[in-house]
Amino acid sequence: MATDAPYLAARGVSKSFFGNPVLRDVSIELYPGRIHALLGENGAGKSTLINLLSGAMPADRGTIEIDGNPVPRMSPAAAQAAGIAVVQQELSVTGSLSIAENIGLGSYPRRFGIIDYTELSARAGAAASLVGLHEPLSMPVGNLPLGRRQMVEIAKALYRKPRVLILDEPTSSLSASEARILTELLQKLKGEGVAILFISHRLPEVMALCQHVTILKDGVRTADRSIAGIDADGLVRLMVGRDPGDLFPHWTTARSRAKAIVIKGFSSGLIREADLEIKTGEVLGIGGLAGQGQEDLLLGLYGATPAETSAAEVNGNAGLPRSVSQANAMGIAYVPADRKREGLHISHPIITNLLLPGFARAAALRLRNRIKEGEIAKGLAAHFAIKGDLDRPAQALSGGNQQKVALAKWMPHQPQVLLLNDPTRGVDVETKREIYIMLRQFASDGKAVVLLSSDTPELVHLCDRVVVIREGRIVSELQRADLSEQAIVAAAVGAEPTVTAA
Amino acid sequence: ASDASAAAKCIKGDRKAPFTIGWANIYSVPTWMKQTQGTIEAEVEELKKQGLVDKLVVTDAQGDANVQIQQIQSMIDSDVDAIILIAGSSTAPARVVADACAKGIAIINFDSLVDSEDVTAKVNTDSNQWGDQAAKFLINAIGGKGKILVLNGPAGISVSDDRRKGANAALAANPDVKILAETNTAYNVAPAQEAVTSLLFANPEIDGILSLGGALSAGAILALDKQGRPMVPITGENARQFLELWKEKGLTSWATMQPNWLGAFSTYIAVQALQGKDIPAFVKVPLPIIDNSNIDQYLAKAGDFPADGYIYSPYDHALFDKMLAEQ
Amino acid sequence: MSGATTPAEQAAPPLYWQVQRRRNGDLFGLFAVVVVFLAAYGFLFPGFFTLPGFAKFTQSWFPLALVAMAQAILMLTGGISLAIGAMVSLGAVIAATTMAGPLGVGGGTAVVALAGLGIGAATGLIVVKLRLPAIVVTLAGSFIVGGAALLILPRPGGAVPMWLSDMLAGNTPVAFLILVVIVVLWKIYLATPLGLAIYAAGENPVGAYRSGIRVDRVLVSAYAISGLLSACAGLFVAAQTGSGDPVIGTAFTLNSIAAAVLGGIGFLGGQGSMRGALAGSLLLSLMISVMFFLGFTPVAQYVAQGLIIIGAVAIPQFRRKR
Amino acid sequence: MNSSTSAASFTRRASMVLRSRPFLTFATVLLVWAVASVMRPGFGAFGHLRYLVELASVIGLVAAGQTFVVIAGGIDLSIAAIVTVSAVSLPLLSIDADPTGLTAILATLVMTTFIGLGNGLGVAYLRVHPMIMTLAMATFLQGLLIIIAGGSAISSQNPLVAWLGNARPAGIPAGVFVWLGVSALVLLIMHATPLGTRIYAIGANPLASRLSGVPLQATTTVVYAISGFTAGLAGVLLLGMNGQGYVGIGDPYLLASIAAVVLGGTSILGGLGTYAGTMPGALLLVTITALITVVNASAGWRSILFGSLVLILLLLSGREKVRR
Ligand SMILES: Nc1ncnc2c1ncn2[C@@H]1O[C@H](COP(=O)(O)OP(=O)(O)OP(=O)(O)O)[C@@H](O)[C@H]1O
Ligand SMILES: Nc1ncnc2c1ncn2[C@@H]1O[C@H](COP(=O)(O)OP(=O)(O)OP(=O)(O)O)[C@@H](O)[C@H]1O
Ligand SMILES: [Mg+2]
Ligand SMILES: [Mg+2]
Repeated sequence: MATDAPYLAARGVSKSFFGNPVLRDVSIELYPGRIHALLGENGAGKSTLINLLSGAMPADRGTIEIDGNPVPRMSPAAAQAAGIAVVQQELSVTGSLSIAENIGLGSYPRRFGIIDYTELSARAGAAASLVGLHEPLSMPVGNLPLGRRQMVEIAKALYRKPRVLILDEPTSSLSASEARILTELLQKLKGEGVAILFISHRLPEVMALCQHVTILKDGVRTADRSIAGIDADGLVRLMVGRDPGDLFPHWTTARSRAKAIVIKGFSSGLIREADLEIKTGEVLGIGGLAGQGQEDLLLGLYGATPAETSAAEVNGNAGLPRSVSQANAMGIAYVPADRKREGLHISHPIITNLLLPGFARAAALRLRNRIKEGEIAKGLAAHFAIKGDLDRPAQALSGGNQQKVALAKWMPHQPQVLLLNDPTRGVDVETKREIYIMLRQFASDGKAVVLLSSDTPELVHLCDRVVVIREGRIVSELQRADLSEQAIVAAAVGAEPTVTAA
Repeated sequence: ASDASAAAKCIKGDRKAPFTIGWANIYSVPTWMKQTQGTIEAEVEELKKQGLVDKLVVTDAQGDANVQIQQIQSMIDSDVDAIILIAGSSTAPARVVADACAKGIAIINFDSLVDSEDVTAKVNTDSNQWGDQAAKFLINAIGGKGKILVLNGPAGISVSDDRRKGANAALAANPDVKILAETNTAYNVAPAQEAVTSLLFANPEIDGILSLGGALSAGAILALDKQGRPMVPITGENARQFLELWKEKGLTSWATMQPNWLGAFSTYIAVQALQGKDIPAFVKVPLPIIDNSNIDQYLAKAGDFPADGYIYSPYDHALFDKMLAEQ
Repeated sequence: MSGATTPAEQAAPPLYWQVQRRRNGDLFGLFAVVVVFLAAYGFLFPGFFTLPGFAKFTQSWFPLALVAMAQAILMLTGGISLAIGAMVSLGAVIAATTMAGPLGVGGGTAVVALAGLGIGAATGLIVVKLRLPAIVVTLAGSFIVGGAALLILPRPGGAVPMWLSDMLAGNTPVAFLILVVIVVLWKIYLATPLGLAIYAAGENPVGAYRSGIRVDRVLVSAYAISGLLSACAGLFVAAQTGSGDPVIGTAFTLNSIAAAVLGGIGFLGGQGSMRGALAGSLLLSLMISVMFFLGFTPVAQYVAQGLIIIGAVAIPQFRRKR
Repeated sequence: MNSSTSAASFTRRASMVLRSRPFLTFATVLLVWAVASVMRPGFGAFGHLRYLVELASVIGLVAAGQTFVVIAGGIDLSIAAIVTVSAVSLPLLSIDADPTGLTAILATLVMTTFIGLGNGLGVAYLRVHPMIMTLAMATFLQGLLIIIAGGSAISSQNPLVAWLGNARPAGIPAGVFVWLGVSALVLLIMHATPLGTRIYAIGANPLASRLSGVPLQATTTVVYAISGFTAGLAGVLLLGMNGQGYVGIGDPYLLASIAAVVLGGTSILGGLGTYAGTMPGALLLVTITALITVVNASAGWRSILFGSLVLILLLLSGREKVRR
């Protein structure tokens, strides 16, 4: 701990993509035994900085130093050799390989040039149990839900017994209990003298875990200081450059007696025999541990996976939609959690993404009207504060802005029911705030909003009502007055309401 | 039906009429093949009436010589009495054919021949002679000197190579005949037309076209016609389209043929051999010649043949017997 | 041979075999179809169960099995090759022109192997370093390689020593044993870091690169191995037929793709397994013999072939949906 | 209104066009034409270039459907068989009552469209991989050809087909007009209709498209039907140009169509590309083929030269991609 040189440092690095500067003269130093937070809005350049630190990309200017010595040509292999491990924001796991093979990827134990599966089993098993990954090591990672894959990614970093551990939004797809395991683990590693760099948009986590913070704004370092003596509001101020308001909006219920959706004896995927009524003007929260069937409920309602029900009514029509197009016609829209895979066409321009639901339902051979399309898209972009040229591919947008596109594209069709699957995953605070305001606005416009969220505070602060799902069944329904994080977690893990410590 | 105690090669064991004949086709879809199969089927019908054949087993290797090997193996496994074969490659089926021969099965190989002595008989026209006669006609037709194009069949195939080699002697003997360019294409109209068109533009003066088979000649005529170039002497094969264009454009031409009835003839030979007759190892079929003197006879029958097919000369058992006797 | 298997076995204990077992899971449908066809073949042609019968059948299957593997490796990396057929032809003509000469069988085999590895690696380098689409690079490659085969042997000919033909394509299942050895070697390769990385590099190249894998090296190696396998298929075809033919391989290009896709190898990289590709090639090969013994006419063969291929893919799909 | 900004946007657009893949491919074609004309004077003759464009129109038509299919994330390996079926069966579908021959053409196109539709249904509803489905379809069609080929004892002289294959209104081959017409339609559908957008969408991300309400199965089916249609049209044109259809007439067009699509910059993985690139791609292919034909060399060397030229020209027109 007493070394004066940081384990890993960037000195005055700059990077631009196609002439757009993303990082300008940024420095950062990672010391052993310290958890260092890297904060910034979506698109501030955090992931890019990490890519430079880990050799995944070369810097345009500036140097990377290991133990105080500049490294002329940094590469992932060189970083690995120096004990630097990265948990990427974009998962780097391979679906067709087993958990163990993923964990060991890039540094397998060998005997006679051949992977030593016995050794791999032992070492990968140890790394997996550190993060609470108890699935069989031979299971293909493709069979795991997103949150568990993230744990594989973390185990992969730990497997290398790193001196420097860099984590890019590791918690964004983790459930509360998984996140807790991770926090405890990081504390332990810190105690062992590992240098840790931690990126998250969840400020309470950062406040609890980190000792030092570096803040980026538009690619420029705006702060590099100890976290002691600063509160969450202070951090937000440094990130966005002005005073933050409250994260959650104040609202009064707009719930009416009219029912948007009624289902009885609904089964789809993991969901068994669910009964549910969704009223217009309400935000209905859906909670539970990850992977209990919450997503199947939304997809079943949306006609995207086959569902059975004994009785159903949607916006006055009997029966459930049997296909996505039918669901759209009935006024249901769905915003998926996994933006890149399910929500957007990232290689296509932002404008076509925004207009796709319109194209999906328009007469196939009617001529397009580019001028009108441009106006609609510009209107949406303005309303949702999506900045920049709409002809760029959606890839070029930061995560939060991508999420806004995924939401905005439904607006021209005035959906009566919005099914939202974790809409704030990986989104920065400012954008979160905007999205929260929109959600409540939708409800007060008389729409029904179904909000599936892994972020329990969202459920507590935004919802008129929350249903909790466990093992495919609705186990609890909490009204606004009864909502609290403890109550939701207790219902999720199946504890008696009084026994809140689960 | 007599005991097949080995007058002809390969045949062994207790092979009694009625026989099962296997027809190992390389590819049954092209029209030439379909016409050939027609002659085989007609022959089999006739032999069935005589109580000599009871079954024709047909395989189609879909153009793949490796599949043909597998199918011949299956014919051996099911112990047919004779195999009639157009080889997909002049080398590939050699071993499996030898295996069949060792098992006592009569092998009659026609059209595309296999480099193996372990067959009962090979039945074919002479490809070298084909090239030679075509070249001589053309050299003669252009008066012993001039610039010509040579249109070959696909590269890497024995038949097209043999025909081309056959033309060498005559061409060497006439140094005033200059070859402007050569092509290798499938024996089809479209690729020949494309190639000849490009060659016409690259070579303003052309006196004749030595086309060595299939429908290449038709493609060449279409190219000349479409680009408004004068017709020149062309050699060719008995493709109906070529013969019709020849007449229509008033050409001086020459064509020979690979008669489709080689199939019927081979079937006939197979049964003869199985019955104990002595069969020569190579049955050479003379090349029928079509020229301006007899083209009308062929065109008179055109309606009996597919539009994209080949107008072959008439045949019957008497002709077969005569050819066998002449060997 | 037991010497070759030892390292894989050492890598074996539980985890290795568990991983292998799970990879079988997806292929149940195809395996079932293949078993039905094998049973049908055995029933229609009892001679299949004799040693020569088995030997002959596996000899027909062998080259297709090799090219299916060659194609599958590339498709696992997210690539594809349209030059497989030309490589087979080249392997065949090299074998037929060298083996009977002073180089002998050993030298000829070495030349074939080197040509396969070298051309494969060169193709890989062009695809990887110049970032050109594999499908056009290999299409161009098929003309270049096919042209080279024609230069070496302008018409069918050449010779392969008799004893080699008798050994590989005689009445003993040597070809099958060689296939077993090749599969074992492939399993060993897959148990090396370079081999297993094919999956990572094919499915998620960026992720693989960031995990410290030298993706370029993995891809070029895969292309080299693919070239080697295709050229060896050519060597076998030459031995099987006793001589060389410069266009013998043409049909293998599409057949290798059909076998691989039938075996569940995806187009996008990283999906599927070699046992699937082998099962796919086996099905294609079995189909030909089974249809013969069922006495199908050519028209029926074409129709049945189409239906079997579609069915083998569609039926397992429906089973999974239930 | 504001002339300086509109001029700026014009230069921006112009530079975009100049650096676009279709333009680069087109420039490559012109370059090859220029070089070849200098080296072989006859090559650059108007008549020859006109013939090359006429030949390209057949590849261009086949590749139009292939472009749609590839953009939609699939591939059509049945194209060669469809072209053949079209050229071979048209004479069989002729009706004596119609002296123009139009009904036979329409009947043929309806038939090939239905064949394509069959591909689409298999891919969309049976979820058979496109390669497998279309390969199996090609196999079916071979069976069909055995039945119908050679069945036309009477060669039907269809005047409209003959006109399409041989006439040169205004000095330009009729086939080229057909190609231009189809190209305009294809570009319109691709870039100016919701259907086109849906096709790009399902190719780039089928799952996201489905969740956005794009009728995945219907769109997939339509795409293969279009491919059947354009292949059928190419067959009609080929029949006219050669005076006679025959089995195997379509064979060269399978790889040619794929090569034209990829040379034109369309991603073989789907979702990106345009027919505007495929068009010069088709021209490039026939140009290289013609170039190789006039070179005096053995078959082996010509084949090697052809492959090398494709590779080199791919480098030229594909440079944009490398820079990324
Ligand atoms: N490969 C790339 N090509 C082009 N632009 C890129 C690329 N990678 C990142 N960018 C751009 O660089 C900027 C910074 O991106 P980066 O991923 O570093 O942001 P971030 O701070 O990690 O954001 P988030 O919180 O959303 O993860 C963004 O505007 C992004 O669009
Ligand atoms: N990517 C997929 N993964 C799994 N199942 C799917 C997928 N796509 C479609 N399905 C299944 O296919 C069936 C039909 O889907 P759906 O009717 O929603 O398609 P669509 O795009 O609306 O088709 P159409 O063209 O008929 O309108 C559903 O039962 C659904 O479960
Ligand atoms: Mg990031
Ligand atoms: Mg993010």
